[in-house]
Amino acid sequence: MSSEDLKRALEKIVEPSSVHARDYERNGCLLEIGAEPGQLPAIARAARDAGFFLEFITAVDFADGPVAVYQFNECETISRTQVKVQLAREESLPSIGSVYDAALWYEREVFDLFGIRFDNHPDLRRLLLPEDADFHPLLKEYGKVHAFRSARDIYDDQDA
Amino acid sequence: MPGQVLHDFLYVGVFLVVGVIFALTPIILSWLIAPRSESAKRAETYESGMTALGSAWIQFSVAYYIYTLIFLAFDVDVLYLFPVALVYGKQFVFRDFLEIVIFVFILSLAIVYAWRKGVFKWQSKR
Amino acid sequence: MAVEKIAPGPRVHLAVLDEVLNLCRANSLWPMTFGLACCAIEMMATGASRFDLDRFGAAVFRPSPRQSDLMIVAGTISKKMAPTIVTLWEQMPAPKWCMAMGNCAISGGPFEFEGQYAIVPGADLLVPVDVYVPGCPPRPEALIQGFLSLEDKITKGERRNVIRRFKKSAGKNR
Amino acid sequence: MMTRTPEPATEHTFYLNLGPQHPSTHGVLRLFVKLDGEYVMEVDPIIGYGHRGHEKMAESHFYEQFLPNTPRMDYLSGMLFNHAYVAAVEKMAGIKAPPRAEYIRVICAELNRVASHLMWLGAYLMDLGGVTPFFYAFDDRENILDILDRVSGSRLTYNYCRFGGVARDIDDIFIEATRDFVKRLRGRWKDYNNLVTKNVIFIHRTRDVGVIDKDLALRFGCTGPVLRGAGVPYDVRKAEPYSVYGEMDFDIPTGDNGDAFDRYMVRLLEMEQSLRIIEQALDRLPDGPVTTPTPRKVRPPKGDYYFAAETARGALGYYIVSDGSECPYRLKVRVPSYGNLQTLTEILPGTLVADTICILGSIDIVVPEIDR
Repeated sequence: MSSEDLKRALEKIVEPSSVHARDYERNGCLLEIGAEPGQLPAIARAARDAGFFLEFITAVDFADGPVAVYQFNECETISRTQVKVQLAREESLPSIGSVYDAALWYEREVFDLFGIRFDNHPDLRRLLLPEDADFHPLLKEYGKVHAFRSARDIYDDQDA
Repeated sequence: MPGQVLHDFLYVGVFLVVGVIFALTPIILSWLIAPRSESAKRAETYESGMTALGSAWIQFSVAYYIYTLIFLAFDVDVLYLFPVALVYGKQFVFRDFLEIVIFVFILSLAIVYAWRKGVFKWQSKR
Repeated sequence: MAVEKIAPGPRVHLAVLDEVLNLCRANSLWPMTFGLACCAIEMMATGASRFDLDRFGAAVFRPSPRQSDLMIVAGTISKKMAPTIVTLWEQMPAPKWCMAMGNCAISGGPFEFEGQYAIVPGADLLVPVDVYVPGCPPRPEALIQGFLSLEDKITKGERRNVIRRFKKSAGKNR
Repeated sequence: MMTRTPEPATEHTFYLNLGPQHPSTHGVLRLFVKLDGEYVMEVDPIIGYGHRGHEKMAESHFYEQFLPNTPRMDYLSGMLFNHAYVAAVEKMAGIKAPPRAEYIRVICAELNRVASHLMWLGAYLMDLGGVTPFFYAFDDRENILDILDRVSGSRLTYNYCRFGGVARDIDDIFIEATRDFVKRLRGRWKDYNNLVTKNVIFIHRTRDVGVIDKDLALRFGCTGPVLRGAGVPYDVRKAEPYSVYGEMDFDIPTGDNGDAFDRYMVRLLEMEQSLRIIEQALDRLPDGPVTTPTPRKVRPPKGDYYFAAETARGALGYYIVSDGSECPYRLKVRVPSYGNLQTLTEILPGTLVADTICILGSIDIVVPEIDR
C-alpha cells in the first residue's frame, strides 16, 4: 500500500512522461503528476484504493490560467503525491466529492476564492465569503499583490 | 361569633391586598424609571444573531407531553401533602406516617409505568 | 451604523434615583459571551480563577443578549459577521454598553492592510462603542482596567471607588 | 446536503441556527440544523464568520511580515503554527537554525500543546455542564502562559521563532520554572482522573457518542486526536520528524473505537507525552548561539514547497509557491480542523441536540483556523 503501487496505478491513467519524482527533503513531496482535468476522478479512485487520504485541494493563479493542486498522503509511510492540473481561464474541473467527502468543502473554497467551477458538485456555493459577494479574492488581478507570473517560469526550471 | 369570623377574614383580606401590591409594584416601578431603547430588530426572536427561519409553533413529538404529565402527577401529589403537614404527628404519629407512605407509593406507580413504557429512553436515531 | 432611534429617557427622571441606579448597574455588569477570536480566550482567562472578574461583579457571562447589558466585541469582525453584531446589539435591552476588546475590534488591528476585503476595520462602524481596550490580545489586567473605566463612565465620576475618592488630585478632573 | 433555500419545514421538523454567537461553538461557527424534536435531522456547518484573508495577505507581504499572522490563525497552538511556518521558510531558503534554538523551539512548542489541550479540557467540560474542571485547567494553563510570556513577551499570539533561530535565549529561571511546572502538572493527573475520567455522568455522556471510525476519518482527511482516537497512530512528529523530534522518544496514544471518550483519553495521554518530550529536551539542551545571521529579506529560490507539522489539532501544512522574490507567490495553509469539522455532516444526523454539543466539543475546533 505504499507509494510504489500508487505510482504504477497512476502511470496507467496518466501518460508516464508527466509522472516525475520530487526530492522529498527539499520540496516535501515524493511524487508529482501533471494531469488533465478529465483524469481527476480516476486518479482520486486510484489514490482511494491505495489507502491515501486527501490532504488538500487548492489553486494557484497564473498569467495563463490557474493551476489546481491536489495533494494525497498516507498514514503509514512518507508518500505525499501532488497532482497539478493546468486550466485555461474559464475552464471547469470534475468534482471528486463522490470519492473523497473532504473534497466537497475544498472545492467549494476553491470556487469561492478562485472562481473555478466544479461540475456535478452537489452543493457548489460560497464557503467563506458572504453569499452576496461577487468577487473572487485570491485571483491575482484582485486587490494588491506582489507579482503576477506565468506558470512556466516557476515550475519549469525549479528542479534544474 | 360573627365578629370573630369577620376578624379572621380581615387577615385574609389584608394578606391578599399586600400580595397584589407586592406583585405589581416592581412592574409599575420598572415601567416608570427604566430607560427605553427602540430598534428595528428589537422584537425579533433571538437566534444567536441570525434571523429565525420558520415559526416554532409546530407539532412536536409526544414524548415531551408525557414528560410533563409525570411532572403534573407529582405536582398535585405535593398539593395534597400541604394540609397533611399541618396535622401531622398530632395524635398517632405512626398512622400518619403509614398513610403518607401508601399515598406516595401509589402515585409513584405512575413513574414506574412511564419508565417501563420507555419515556425516559431518548434513543439516538442513527 | 446601528439604526437606532434616539430613545426617549425613562418616564420619571430623578437625579438621585439615577445616581443610585447607576451605582448598582456599574457594579453588576452582565457581559454577553461573544468571543470572535483570540481575544475571547483572554476574556475567558480573565473570567477564570487567577484574574477573577467576579471581584468586580462582572463575570456573570450571559449567552443571550436579552439578559446582558454589556457587549464585549472580542476579536476580528469579518464582513459576514457584521450584520449579526448589529442584530445582537439591537436585541439588547437598555441600558446597554459596548466594549471593543482588542485591536481588531478597535481598528481592524493586524489584518487591516491596503486590499483587505474580508474584515470591518473597527466595531465603532457598527455599534456605538463606550470603552476601547487596546492589545492584541489585551492582557487580562487590561480588560479589567477596561471594566473599571466603564464603571467610572457609568457612575459619571469616581465616587464608586472609595479609595480614589480620598486622593484629592484624582477627584478633580471629573 | 441541504440546498441553499431549505424547503418549508414539515409539521414535525423546524430549523435552528446554532449560530455564530453560541457559547458552545468555540468561536463563530454556525451550525444550521434541521431538528425533529430533540433529534438532529440534517446539519449544514456554515463557516466564514471568522474569515480574515490570511492567504491574500501573504501574497502582498514579505515572508517576515507574515510571521505575526501565523499564531493568530490558531491562537491556542500559536507557537506550533509559528514554529511550522519558520521551519518551512528555513527549509526553502536553506537556513539552518543552531541546535540550541531547535531545542528551545521544541520545548516551547510542547508547552503550547499542553496549554492548548488544557484549554480544550476546560471548555469541553463546560460544554457538558461541569464548571469545576474549567477552573482546574485554566489554573494549570496560567503557569504555562507565565513561562512562555517571560521569554516571548505574549501570552497567546507568540512571535517567538524567527528565521534562523529564536528571538531571545532562555535563562535558567525559564528552565527551573518549566521543570517545576512539569512536576506540578504530573501531580494533577490524579485530580483530573478523579474529577472527570471516573465521573459516571461524563462517561455516559461521551461513551459511544460521535463515533468516527478509521474509514470515516480517512474519507474526510481527519488528523490529530480525532484520527488517533479512531486507532490510527498517525503523528507528523513521528511520521515526518522535523526539527529535533527525531531524537526524542515518546509514544503516540491511540483510542480504539473513536468515540468522544477516546478522543478525551488520547488528549489527556498526549499531554503526558509532551511533558516527557519537554523533560528530554531540557536535559539535552546544548549551549551556543540561538540565532544564525540571516539576510534582511529572505528570498527562497523558485518552486513550490510543502512542510508538514503536528499541532494540537492535527497535521498542519504550509504549501508555499515562491517566485524567488521576497514575497510568497502563493501561501496555502493546510489546516487540521478543516477535515475534522466536516465529519459533522456525516455523524450528526440522528443524534440528540445535547450530543451535538458534546461531539462538536470533542473534535476541538478553532474557527479562525478553519476560516483563515
